Amino acid sequence: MRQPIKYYQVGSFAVGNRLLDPDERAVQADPSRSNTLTSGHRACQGCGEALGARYVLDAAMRAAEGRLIAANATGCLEVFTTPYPESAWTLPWVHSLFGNAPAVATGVAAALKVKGRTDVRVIGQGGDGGTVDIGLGCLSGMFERGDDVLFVCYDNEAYMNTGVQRSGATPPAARTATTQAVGPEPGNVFGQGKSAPLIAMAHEIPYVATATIADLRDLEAKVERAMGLHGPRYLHVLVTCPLGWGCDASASIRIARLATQSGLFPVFEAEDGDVTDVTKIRRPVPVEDYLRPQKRFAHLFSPVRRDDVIAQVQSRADRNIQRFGLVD
Amino acid sequence: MDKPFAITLDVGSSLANHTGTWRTERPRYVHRLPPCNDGCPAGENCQQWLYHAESGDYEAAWRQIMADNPLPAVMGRVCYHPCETACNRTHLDEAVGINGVERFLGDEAIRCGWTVEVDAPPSGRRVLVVGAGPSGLSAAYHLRRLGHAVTIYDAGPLAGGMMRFGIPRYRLPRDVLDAEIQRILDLGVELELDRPVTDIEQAMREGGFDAAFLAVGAHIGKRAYIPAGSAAKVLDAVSVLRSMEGEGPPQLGRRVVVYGGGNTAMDVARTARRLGAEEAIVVYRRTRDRMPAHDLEVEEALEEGVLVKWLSTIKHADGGRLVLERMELDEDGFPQPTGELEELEADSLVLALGQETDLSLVAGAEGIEVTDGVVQVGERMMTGRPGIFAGGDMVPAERTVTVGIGHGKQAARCVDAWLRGKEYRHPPRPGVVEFDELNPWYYSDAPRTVRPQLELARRSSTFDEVVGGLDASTAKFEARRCLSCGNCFACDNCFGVCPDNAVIKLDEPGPYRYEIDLDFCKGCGLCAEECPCGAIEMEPERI
Amino acid sequence: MFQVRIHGRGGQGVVTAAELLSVAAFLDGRHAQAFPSFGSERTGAPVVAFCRIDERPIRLREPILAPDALIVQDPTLLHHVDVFAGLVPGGYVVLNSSRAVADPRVVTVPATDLAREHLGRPLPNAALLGAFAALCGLITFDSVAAAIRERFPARLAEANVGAATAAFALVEEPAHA
Amino acid sequence: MRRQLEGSRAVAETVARCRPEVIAAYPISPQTHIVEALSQLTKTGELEPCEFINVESEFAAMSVAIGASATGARAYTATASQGLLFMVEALYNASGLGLPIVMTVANRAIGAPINIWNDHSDSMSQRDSGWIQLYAETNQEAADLHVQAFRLAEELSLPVMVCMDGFILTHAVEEVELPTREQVDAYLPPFVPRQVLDPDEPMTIGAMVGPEAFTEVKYLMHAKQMRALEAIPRIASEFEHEFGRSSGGLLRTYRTEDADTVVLALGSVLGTIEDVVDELREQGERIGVVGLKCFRPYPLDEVRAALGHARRVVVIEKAFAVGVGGIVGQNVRLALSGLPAAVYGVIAGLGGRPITKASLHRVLREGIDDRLGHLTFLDLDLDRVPAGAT
Repeated sequence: MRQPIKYYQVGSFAVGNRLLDPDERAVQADPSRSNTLTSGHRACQGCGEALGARYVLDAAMRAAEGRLIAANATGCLEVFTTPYPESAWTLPWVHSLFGNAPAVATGVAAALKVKGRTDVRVIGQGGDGGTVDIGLGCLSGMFERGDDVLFVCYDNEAYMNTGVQRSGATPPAARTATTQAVGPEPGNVFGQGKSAPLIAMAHEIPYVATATIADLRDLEAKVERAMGLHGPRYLHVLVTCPLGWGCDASASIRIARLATQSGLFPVFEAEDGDVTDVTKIRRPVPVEDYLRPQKRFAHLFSPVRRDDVIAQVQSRADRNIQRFGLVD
Repeated sequence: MDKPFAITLDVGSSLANHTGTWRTERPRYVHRLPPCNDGCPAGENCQQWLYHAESGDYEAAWRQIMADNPLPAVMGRVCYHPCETACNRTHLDEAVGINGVERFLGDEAIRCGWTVEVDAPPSGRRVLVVGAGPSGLSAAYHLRRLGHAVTIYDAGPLAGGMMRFGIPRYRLPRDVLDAEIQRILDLGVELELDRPVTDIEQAMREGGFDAAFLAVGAHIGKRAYIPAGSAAKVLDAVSVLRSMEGEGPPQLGRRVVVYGGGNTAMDVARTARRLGAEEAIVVYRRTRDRMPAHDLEVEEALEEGVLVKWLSTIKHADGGRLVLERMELDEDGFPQPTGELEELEADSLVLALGQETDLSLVAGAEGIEVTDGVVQVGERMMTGRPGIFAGGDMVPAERTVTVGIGHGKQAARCVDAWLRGKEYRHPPRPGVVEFDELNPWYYSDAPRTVRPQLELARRSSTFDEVVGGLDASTAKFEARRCLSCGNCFACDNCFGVCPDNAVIKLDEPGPYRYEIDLDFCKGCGLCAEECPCGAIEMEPERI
Repeated sequence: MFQVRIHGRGGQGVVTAAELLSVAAFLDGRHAQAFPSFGSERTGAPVVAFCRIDERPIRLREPILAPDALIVQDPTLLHHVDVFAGLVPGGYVVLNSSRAVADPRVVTVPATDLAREHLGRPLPNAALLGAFAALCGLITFDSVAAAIRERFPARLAEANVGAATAAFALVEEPAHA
Repeated sequence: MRRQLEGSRAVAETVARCRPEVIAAYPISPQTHIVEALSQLTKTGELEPCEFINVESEFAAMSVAIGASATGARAYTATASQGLLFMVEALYNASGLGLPIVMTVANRAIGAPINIWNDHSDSMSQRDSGWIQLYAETNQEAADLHVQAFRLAEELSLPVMVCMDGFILTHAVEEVELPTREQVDAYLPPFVPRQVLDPDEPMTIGAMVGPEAFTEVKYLMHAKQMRALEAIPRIASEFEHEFGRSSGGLLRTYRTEDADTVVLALGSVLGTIEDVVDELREQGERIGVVGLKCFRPYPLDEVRAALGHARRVVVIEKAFAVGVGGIVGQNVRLALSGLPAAVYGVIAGLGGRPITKASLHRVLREGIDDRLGHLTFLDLDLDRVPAGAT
C-alpha cells in the first residue's frame, strides 16, 4: 500500500509548513501578517479571545486586502484592547455599547453602501454575552434584514469581564460566580442555555460556522469562506478563558481542542440554514478529559466524584456526536 | 481631523505598553537529542538528514549521512535499525522507516555518482588500518577526510570483510557494496589485499605508520564438541557462507540442519534453501524470545520455509542421523537437559555457534590486553599499546555492521586527536526526548510505507535481493513522517499561537529562526505547550 | 374664524374630509388648520376631526368646542353621540342621509347614494364637501374639486368630483326655489 | 413653495431635502407618518442616495445611526415616548462619541399608564443626555429646525433632537413653506466628519477612559454643548437670511416689553397662549410671552435677560419631575436667581389633555393676581379620583 503525498506530515496541522506552497500556508505563518490586534494589549496570559480575535481579523484583513472596519461590543476584548491612552487595534474600529454591536455594524455597512465604498468590508464582534444574550435582538435584526456584515462571537462561555458570571452560553455544570458549585445541583443547571449558531441558522443566512482557537487552519478557512460571501454571516469561535475556566494559561489551546474532540463543541459549517460540512473528531476523548483540567468543573471530581453529572455531560456530547455525525 | 480627546485613539498605540513586565517565566528554544540519533551505533544524525529528505533535497540528506557513515546503501540494507526501534512515532502509529530512506539515499548517491571530498589539509601522518571490513573502511574513510594518509591491509582477496563473506547477497547485492567501497578508495585510501598482518609492531615499523587501527573482525567459526561417527558431514557456518563467494557453493544435500540461534544461523539456513535443500532445520537450545537472531531475520527465514526446533541440543551425529535432546528452561531461563531424546535425518549439519577472532597479529605487541578472545580498548578505542587502536568484532561489543562502522568513526576521531597530541572529547549529549514531551496533535496520521518484498517463490530459489527499496515519492513520504523530536523544524506554531505577537520570525526562515520579543512576552507558555516537537522550554525569570 | 367639526366612523375618512376642507380653504387663499381628534379608535368607532378656517394665520391649537358647522358622515351616529354639542346658534349641519330630518338646522344629502352612483363605493366625503360648499359658501366648489384632484389619482378623483358636483347641485336648487 | 399638508409630511420632505444618507427607523405613534413618508421617498428614489433601514427596535435605530455617522454618513432617525426611553443607552453613547445625528422626537407621554397622547415627558427625561434639544412651535418651524439641526450638529459634532408635539403638530394639516432642495443645498454644506472609520486613516473610536481623564472628557462635552448658545442664534439668522423667514433661535419674545407678567412655555401651546395674551392685553393686562426654542443647552443669560424685568413669570410646561415639580420652572428659577420676580409653575397638557384658552385665562388670571402656588396642575379634576386616593 502506497500513500499518496496529499497532506504533508511535518507541520501538517501546525501553523506554518515550509513544505506547502506559500499560498497554502496559514496567514499566521506570514511574517508580514497584519497583526490587526497588536502587542501591548492587556489580555490575561494565554488569553484565547486575544488569540481568536487576531486569527479572525488577520484572516479577514487578508481576504479584504486590508479594507476592513470592525464594530466591537463591550466586553473583555474591548476593555483589554482600548484602555485610554492606548489602542491595540490597527484597523478602523468602533466600540459603542454592550448590546448593539450588530446594529452599529449594520450602520457602518449602510454608510459604506450609500457612499459606494464596495471595497470596504464590515465585521462585528463581541463575546458570548454581547452576542447570545444582550446583543441577540440586534444580531437577529441584522441577520433578518440581510445586512452585509460578518459577525464573530468569541465564546468563552461566561461574563468574564465582570468576573465570570453565567451567560446563555455557559455550559451545564460549569461553576460561575452566579452558578456556584454548591447544593444538590452544583454549577450551572442542565436544560438551560442556547446555541447561537443554530439560532443564526434559523435565519437561513448565507453562512454560519463554528470554530475554535485549536484548529487555526479551519478557522482561517472559514473566515475566508465567509469573506467570500456577502450578506449576513455568522462565525462562532470557542475561545478559552484561563481565568474563568480555571486552567493553566499554557493550556488554552489544548482545552479548546479537547472541547472539540470530546464532542461537547461541534465544529461545523452551514449555508442558507442547512449544515453543509462537519469537522470529524480525530482523537475521540471522554468528556472527563475535557472537564478535569478546568477548575470550573472541579466539583465534579471532589470532594465526591459526581459520576451522575459527568454522565449527563457525556450524554450531551454523545448527542452532538450523533446529531452532527462527528464520528464516522 | 481633530479627534475627540481620549475617546478616539491612534491605532497601534498599545505598543507603548510593554507587557513583558508581567512575565515570571520565559520561553527558550532548545536542541534535544532525538531517540533515533541516540539509538544509532554509527552515531548518525538521522533526524537531520530526514529533515533534508522531507523537502526532496536528497543530496543534502546523503551528505549529512556521509558525515558519520560512508556506507549508506549498505547500512540501508543490513542495519538492524535500532533507530526505528527507538523512534517516538511508534507511540503514534509505526516507526518512521528510517532505514528504508537511508537505503534510498545510498542508492540515489550511487545512481547519481555523488562523491565527498577530503576536508582537511594533509596532516603528513600515516595511519595503518588492518582489515577492510565495515569498521576498517569506516575508520579509513574518516581518517582520510581528516587529512591523514591511510593504508588498509586485508588478508582477504576482496574488501568488505563480513559484509561480503558473512552476509548473503540476497541481503546485500555485491554491486552496491563494491560501489560504496570504491567511493572510499577514490578518496585516496590505499588498499592492499591478500596482505595478512602477523605482527602489528613489525607491520607498523616497516610501513612507517604513526598509528594503527585494528579491525580484523571474527572469522573463525566456533566449534562445539559433538560426538560424531564416521561419514558425518559437519561444517561451520562461516566457511559455508564464505564459500558462497567464489570457491563455488558447498554441497549440503536435501536435509540441512543448522545448529545455533544467531543471525548467522538464519543466513545459513536461508542460503541452504536457496541452494536447493528441501528442508533447512534450525536447532536451538532456547525459545524464540531468547534467540539472539534479529526478529526480522527469523521472520523472513520462517516465511521462506526454514523450520526451527526450539529447546533442543544435538547430542550425537552419525551418518545421516542426528540425536537431539529436548531441553527446558530453569527459572533463570537457562536450558537444562531433560533426558528425552529424539532422532533427526540430516544430510549435513552446519554449526553456527558464533565466531572467534584471530589475534595472532597482536601476540608480540607490548601492553595489548586480551580477554575472552577479544582485545580490550579504552573509551577512546585505544589498546594498552599507545598508537594502536582497535574496533569492530575484535573488541567487546555487539557484532553488527553498524556497530563496526560506529567504532571506525569513533576510532578515527580518537586517532586524529592522538596524532595531534590531544585527547578526543565527545561533545556533551543533550537529553533524549520522550514521546510525552511532544505535542503529537499537529502530526497528521500517516502509517508507515512498507517496502516492497520479493515474492516468496523467487526468494527460495534465487539470490536476488529480498527487500526492495523505496522510490522517490515513498522515500519522501517516509521522511515526512519524522516528528523531528526535540528539534525545531520551522513549523511556525510558536509564531502563530502567541496571543501577544511576542514571537518574532527572523529573515531567511528556518529551524530556530525565531526570537522571543521580551518587551511583550507575558510568559504564558503557549508556545512551549503547542510546540509539536518539544523544542521550547519555559525557564523561570531570574529574581 | 370659522370652525368645522366632522363626525364619522373610523374608516369613513373623517380625517381626509377635514384635510380636504382645509386644502380647499387654502386654495381659496385662506389660512386653514385641520386635525384629527387624536385617538386610537379603530374601524367603526365614532370619530371626529376638525378644521379651522380664517383670514389670519391660525395660532390656536385647542380642540374645536364651539363649531360653526358640523358635517355628519353617518346618520346612525345621531342616536349615540351628541353631535350637536357646542354648535353655535345658527350653525350649519350637513347630514349624510337620503331622508329629510325634522330639524330645521339640518341639511341632508344622500351622500352615500351619490358615492355609490359615481364611484361605486359608499364613500360620502366628496359629496358632503360639495354640499358643504353649496350650503355655507365659505369655500368655492372649484377649490373643493381642486383639493379632491390633488388628493386622489385621476379616475378616482373625477368620480369623486362627480359626486361632489351632484351634491352641490342638490343643495343649490332649493336656494333658487 | 407654500403647501397645505400634514406636519409629519412637511418634516419628512424637509429632512429628505437635507440629503440624509442613512435613515434607521422603528415605528411608534405619533412618529409613524414621518418615517412612512421617508421610506416612501427612499423607495421612489427621490431620496437617492440613501439607505432606509427598518430596524427591530429604537435601541437598534440609534445604534445603526451611530455606526453610520461614525462612518461619515449623515444619519437621521425619529421616535417618541417609550421608544426614546428604549434608546437611552445609545443616546448617551451618540453624544459621548460626538456623533452629529439628527432625530425627531414626536413628543408623547411616558407610561405607565400607557398613553399615546402628547406631552413632553419623553424629551424632558433626556434633557441631560448630552443632546441639543430644540422645540418647534409650528409645523413650519418643525420643518425649518431640521435644516438648522443638521448644520448645528455637524458644525459642533453633537447630536440634535428636534422636538415637535405629537399629534398636535405631527398630525395637523396646515400651511408650510417647504424649503427647496436648492435653498437647502446652499445653506447646508456636505457633512465633513470630525472622525471617521476609514481604512485609509484607521483610528480607534470609543475607547475606555478611566478616572485619570473621564472628568476632562465630560468637561469638554459640556464646553462643546455650551458653544451651541453662540451657534444657534447665528445659524438661525443665517437661515432667516437664506430662507426669508425667522425660525428657531434660543427663544422668542412676544409683547414682553413693559410686561410685568410673562408666560414662558415651549412648543405648540405657545400659539394658544399668544391668543389668550392678546385678549388679556385687550383687557389692559401688561402681559407677554417668552417661547423657549432651545432647552439644551439652556440659554440661561438669554432667559434672564428676557424675564429680568417681569414681576412674575408663569411657566407652563408639559412635563414635570415627580417629587420636585416643574422642570422648565426650575431652570427659569435658576436664571432668575437673585431677582425679585415670582415664578409660578403650571403643569399642563399631560397625556394629551387639551390646553384650552378658557383654562389658560383662568390660570393666568390667578397668576396676575399672584394667587398661584409654585406648582399648579392645570385643570386638575380631583372629583374623578376616588375618595381617599389622595
